[in-house]
Amino acid sequence: MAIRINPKLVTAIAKYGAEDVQKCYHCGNCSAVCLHADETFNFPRKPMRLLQMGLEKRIEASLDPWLCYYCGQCSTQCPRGAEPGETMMSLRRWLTARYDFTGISRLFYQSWKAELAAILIMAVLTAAGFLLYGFSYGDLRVYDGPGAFLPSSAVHIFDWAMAIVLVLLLGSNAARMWWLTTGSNKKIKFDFWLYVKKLYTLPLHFFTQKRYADCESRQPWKLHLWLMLSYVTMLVLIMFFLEPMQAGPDIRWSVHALGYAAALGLLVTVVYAIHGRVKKSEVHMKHSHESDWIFLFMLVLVTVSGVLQHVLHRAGTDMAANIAYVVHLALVVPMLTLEVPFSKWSHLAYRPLAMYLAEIHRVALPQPKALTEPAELMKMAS
Amino acid sequence: MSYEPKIVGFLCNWCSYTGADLAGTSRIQYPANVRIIRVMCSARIDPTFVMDALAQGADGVLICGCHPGDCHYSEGNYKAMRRFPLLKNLLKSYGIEDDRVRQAWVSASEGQRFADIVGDMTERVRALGPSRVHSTLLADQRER
Amino acid sequence: MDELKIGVYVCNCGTNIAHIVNAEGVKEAAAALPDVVIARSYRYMCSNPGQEMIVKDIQELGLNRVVVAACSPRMHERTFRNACKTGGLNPYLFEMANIREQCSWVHADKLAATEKAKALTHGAVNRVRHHEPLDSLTAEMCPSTLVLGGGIAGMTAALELAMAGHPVYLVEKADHLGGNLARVDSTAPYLDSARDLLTERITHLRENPDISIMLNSQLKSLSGFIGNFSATIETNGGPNPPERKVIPVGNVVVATGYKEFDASRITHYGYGKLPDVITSFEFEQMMRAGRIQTKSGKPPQYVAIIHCVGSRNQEFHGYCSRVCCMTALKYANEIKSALPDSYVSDVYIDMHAFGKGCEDFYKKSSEIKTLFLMYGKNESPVIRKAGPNDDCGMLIEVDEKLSGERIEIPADLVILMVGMEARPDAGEVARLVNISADKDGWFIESHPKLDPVATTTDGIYIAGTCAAPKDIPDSVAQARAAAGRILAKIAKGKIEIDGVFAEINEDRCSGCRMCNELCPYSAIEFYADKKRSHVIPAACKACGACVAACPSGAIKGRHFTDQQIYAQIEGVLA
Amino acid sequence: MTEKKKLQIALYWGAACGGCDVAVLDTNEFILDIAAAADIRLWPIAVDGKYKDVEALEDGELDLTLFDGAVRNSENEHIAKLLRRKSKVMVAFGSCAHMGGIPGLANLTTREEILTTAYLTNASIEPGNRTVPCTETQVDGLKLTIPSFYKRAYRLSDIVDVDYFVPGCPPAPDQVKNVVLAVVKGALPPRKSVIGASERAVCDDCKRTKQEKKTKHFLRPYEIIQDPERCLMEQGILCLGSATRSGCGVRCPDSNQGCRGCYGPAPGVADQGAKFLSALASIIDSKDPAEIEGILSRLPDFVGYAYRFGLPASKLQRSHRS
Repeated sequence: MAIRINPKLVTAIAKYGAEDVQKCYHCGNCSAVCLHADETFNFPRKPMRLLQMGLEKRIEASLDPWLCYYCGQCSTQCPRGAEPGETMMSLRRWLTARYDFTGISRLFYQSWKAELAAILIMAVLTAAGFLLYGFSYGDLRVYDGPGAFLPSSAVHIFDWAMAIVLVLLLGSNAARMWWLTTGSNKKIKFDFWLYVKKLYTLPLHFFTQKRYADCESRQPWKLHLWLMLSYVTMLVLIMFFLEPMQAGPDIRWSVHALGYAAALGLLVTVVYAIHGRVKKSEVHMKHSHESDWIFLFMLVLVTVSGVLQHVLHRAGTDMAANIAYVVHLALVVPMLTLEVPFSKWSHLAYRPLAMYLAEIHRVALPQPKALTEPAELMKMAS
Repeated sequence: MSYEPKIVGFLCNWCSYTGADLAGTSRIQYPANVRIIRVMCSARIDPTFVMDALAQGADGVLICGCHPGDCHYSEGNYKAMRRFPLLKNLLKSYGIEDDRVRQAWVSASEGQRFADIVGDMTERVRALGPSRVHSTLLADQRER
Repeated sequence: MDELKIGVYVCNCGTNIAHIVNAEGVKEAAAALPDVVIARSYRYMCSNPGQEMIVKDIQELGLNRVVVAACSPRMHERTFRNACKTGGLNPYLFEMANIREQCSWVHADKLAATEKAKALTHGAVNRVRHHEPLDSLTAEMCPSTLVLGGGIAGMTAALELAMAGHPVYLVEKADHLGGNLARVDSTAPYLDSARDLLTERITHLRENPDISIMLNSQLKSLSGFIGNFSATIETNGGPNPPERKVIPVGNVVVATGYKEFDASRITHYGYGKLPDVITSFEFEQMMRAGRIQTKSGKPPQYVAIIHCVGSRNQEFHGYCSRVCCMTALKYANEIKSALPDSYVSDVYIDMHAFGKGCEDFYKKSSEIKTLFLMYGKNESPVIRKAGPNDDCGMLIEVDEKLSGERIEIPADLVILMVGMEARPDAGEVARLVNISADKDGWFIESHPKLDPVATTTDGIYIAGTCAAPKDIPDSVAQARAAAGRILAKIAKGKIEIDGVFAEINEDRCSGCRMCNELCPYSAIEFYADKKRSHVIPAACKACGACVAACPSGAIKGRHFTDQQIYAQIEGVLA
Repeated sequence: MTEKKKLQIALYWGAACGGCDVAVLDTNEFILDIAAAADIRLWPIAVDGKYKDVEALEDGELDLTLFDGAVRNSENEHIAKLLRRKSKVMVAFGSCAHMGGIPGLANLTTREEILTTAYLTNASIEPGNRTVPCTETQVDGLKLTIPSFYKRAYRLSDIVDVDYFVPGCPPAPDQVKNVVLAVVKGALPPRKSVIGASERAVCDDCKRTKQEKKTKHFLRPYEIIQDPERCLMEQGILCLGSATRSGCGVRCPDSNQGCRGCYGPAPGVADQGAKFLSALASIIDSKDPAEIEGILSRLPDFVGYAYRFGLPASKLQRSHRS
């Protein structure tokens, strides 16, 4: 049964970043240089073809874009300047929008204004919420202990509430991803034990991103890993050690040491990333989608405000610290609520999940045979 | 020493002779039994040549020209094509075995084909054994 | 004639011959043959010392026949003939035995190869005994030229010749000049206007006094031979009855062009049934009219261009028509600039983008987001009307090679890139001017690489797409080349005719006229008064068809006489 | 008047039908002049003369021998050699002596087949008669011999050195005159030449008009009402005229029959049949192998047609069946 192609998709995808797709004439150099491409997951060439022809269903069902870490080798090697690397990136954005049932993600990727507006509203609401809470139960001049403006216990409960919402949102999108790529695939029959057996790959790729390490240059991997670990560390501290973190003014090295390291990691890597994107110093930084900028700047602001409220508190200027804290929360809440499920950050879930599902595909799908023998190729040709 | 057939080949200059040269330049091996005589066009090949070759002791005769439609002289090979069945008919009446005389089209680019044809023909003629024409005619002289 | 003195020279060709064939043995065998006064073997006979050896022997030993056993005569016959000439011997008193290409290079068995080499040499010696000294003839060269076809090639050739000051008759079948180019809007890859090209050519043509343009005209017959043709041209000027004109010409340029493939022959394209399936030439008309639209007058949202219509397909024509790929890209560009919101799908087999600027043009075309879709040879797409719910007029179903998917391509307008094919009257033209056409009807050049403009008939040249599909630059180049060849001949004044041709012994000819019809070059004329046939040496190409066919042995094929061949047969079998 | 020595001549028939001898008689009154001017020393068909008389002659005593018929048995050969020895001028007289003639067609079969047909299987053999001639037989203790029958027929020139050839089946009567007169006058052409025939083919003397030739079908004479003005070949009727030496006076074509080629090949032609084949096939108007086969299939027994008078003179001379 023939499937209808959609020449319009290529134009549509431009909004997600890929503008040179149609330049590709399928020499296959990109897939040849990519260390991650193989017969089963033949990218970037194959997804590029699907994109050119606008076979959306096929793309939805494909894990390929997530298996790419965007080292940029393909783009450097491309004789046509078709930017396969950036196309993979754009496909990830497009897929993110596809997985997200709310449609918010699509909105954000297609209009940065919308995204920015959403962030502002969220920020205002958050700020308003916490100020109201603070003034009704506490004293702006008290940072912690009895009568604190924003007692960490309360914030802690709020954090957990928010976390649960986010996990639900992201989880449901991830579930959609599973359904589109694997669940709905007739060729892959559900095998519980297989899922269990391969489960270890999920944390493995999440924490090590070892495949990224395979890429031609290891530098991007190191930075990415550092950023990710710093972020996770900070997340863990906030989710489990918020009280000790906030207590003060004296420094508790047991938790703060980690906090400082994480903050430093975040700052350095993000600033490096921004600088790189401004200077376009590396292949994978040549093209920047609006969503990339928003993400990075939010991250910077959040980190800085976080550090600030901490320093002010240690310095004993509680009122200033409280104000900084409110600002910090007004930044961090929109960032988390909007970025994690609907934008760039979602890949922290999608990518490891893709790796995990890929393992399942490899086992469950009939493996296409590698055509290495010229003789075989001839046979195919004739 | 086993019998080695002698085959006379009449080749047109433009396709077949060039094809045979190509077999040479591409070092394609074939039996040394064929002795090639060059004519400008297969149309020049007088049936008398074939009979003469047989009378002179050839065990086989091969006639090669350009493929129909590709003649350097536009239609010469068709003349050869028209003569051949009648010649075969005549040779049959003379009791000459079918495999001894053959006509084939070989283009300038078909070195391999030429080699194959010679190889195949040599085997067929070898299988037939030596031609009796020359010896019978000699024997006839002895009878008188 | 005085006694024969034959010299035999066996070449070792370095080791090419000697490593398989025992050259010394061949030499000795030859030396033992009657009339052989000297036999030598040498490292390289074609080298200067080798040739000098022959010259010296001719002069000192008074050789009157020379045999060289070496490579193929197609390789070095001329070399050694010249050597004989230098030695003062008529070059035709020479014969070659091919003991390299047809011996040492194709046999591994040294003994057998040597025996064969001896036999071939023996044959050559036998043959050369019967060789006769031959002299080449000369004939006058008429400076005017007949150009058949008023397309870009014909016009160019005519101009080139006329600008050198020689009379030209430009014969065009249609009532206007320009040929197929006149039906084209612009040209790939630079999108220059075809009109400009034509006006430039035509104005020059009309201005030039040496060119007589004959429209509505056709060649009816051509007799004679190079330098001395006489052509009958029939002009059919509308109401008044056709008038015939006989003109003397020295050379002929055939530039009769091509005809486009009839797309309706491929039924599953629905050409002629689906209103919005059009040929490339119909699209050119649209471009010239300046409006790209469907039959219903709407600008198309989806346009599909299908390549290789009738080309590269065993069912129709196996060859590539060479210009369609770039023309298709031209359309993609024109459509995108005229209708920026349209989507162009380019459905091709392979993209042939050779030639100046073409690869860049291909890249440019992909930059404007043309969607390239690849289909396989001999499994061409199927076009059908779309359903009511589709946002397009037609759907093209095809196996897409690059994705391996069976797909449907939306289309409101489908352009079929119809290939080139030989004109239906090509066979007739070939017959009239005595040249040959290949299985596809394209005229055959004298040598595909080394002599692509001449034909096997002296004085007849081919230019443009009548020889094979070509783009404009190539057609123009070939036309100028043909003109150049002719100018060289005209400049020479006289033409030399090789000494090898058939001649009829009038004392033997009984006027049966068996041979008359056989000559592909109509070189045999019949003298009704004498009741004798006669061969025009200049027109004869020495194929020997008539020689073999003459039932009373009255025709002699010079340098390929019966005696020579009988002797050679005897030799190779000895 | 002084006693001038009369011309000494002999006529002999080898494997022949006698038509040539009749041709001599057909010279009408001239035969009387011959009789007057010459002593006929041997002429088995007409004059009583014995071989021993010939053997008794001096070598070269005969001025002229007209030998007709092919050489098919030891007697033919014996007499041929004998007459050669005895005569100054040896003439191969008529197609059989010249080229083997009709008896030559037997070369397509074997001696055994011929004897079987003639003496055993032939319808006219009386039932039960199994007599087959053999070179030697014992009858009542006596040894009888007859000439041995050769494997094939030969031309006279295969057996002895022939001075002149007079072609034709039979030779036209005036050719006989020419020969005799030539010998009488001593005005003989160079040895080995063909006397009483032209250098050109029959078409040269043929009155019919000739056009360029192309044919798609061959017809038997009874299949069409033919145009007496037009070349027979162009009408699809086989005619060997173009491949045959003229001199007969175009007897067959003038009587609306295709020339049968009895005068043999034109000078310089090595093999009459092959050459005719070459010409004939060349003018076939077709490029399609199948169609060509079809057209040619209308020529039954081509060998018999092309070599009716000259099989032993052809390149291959006889059947080579094993």
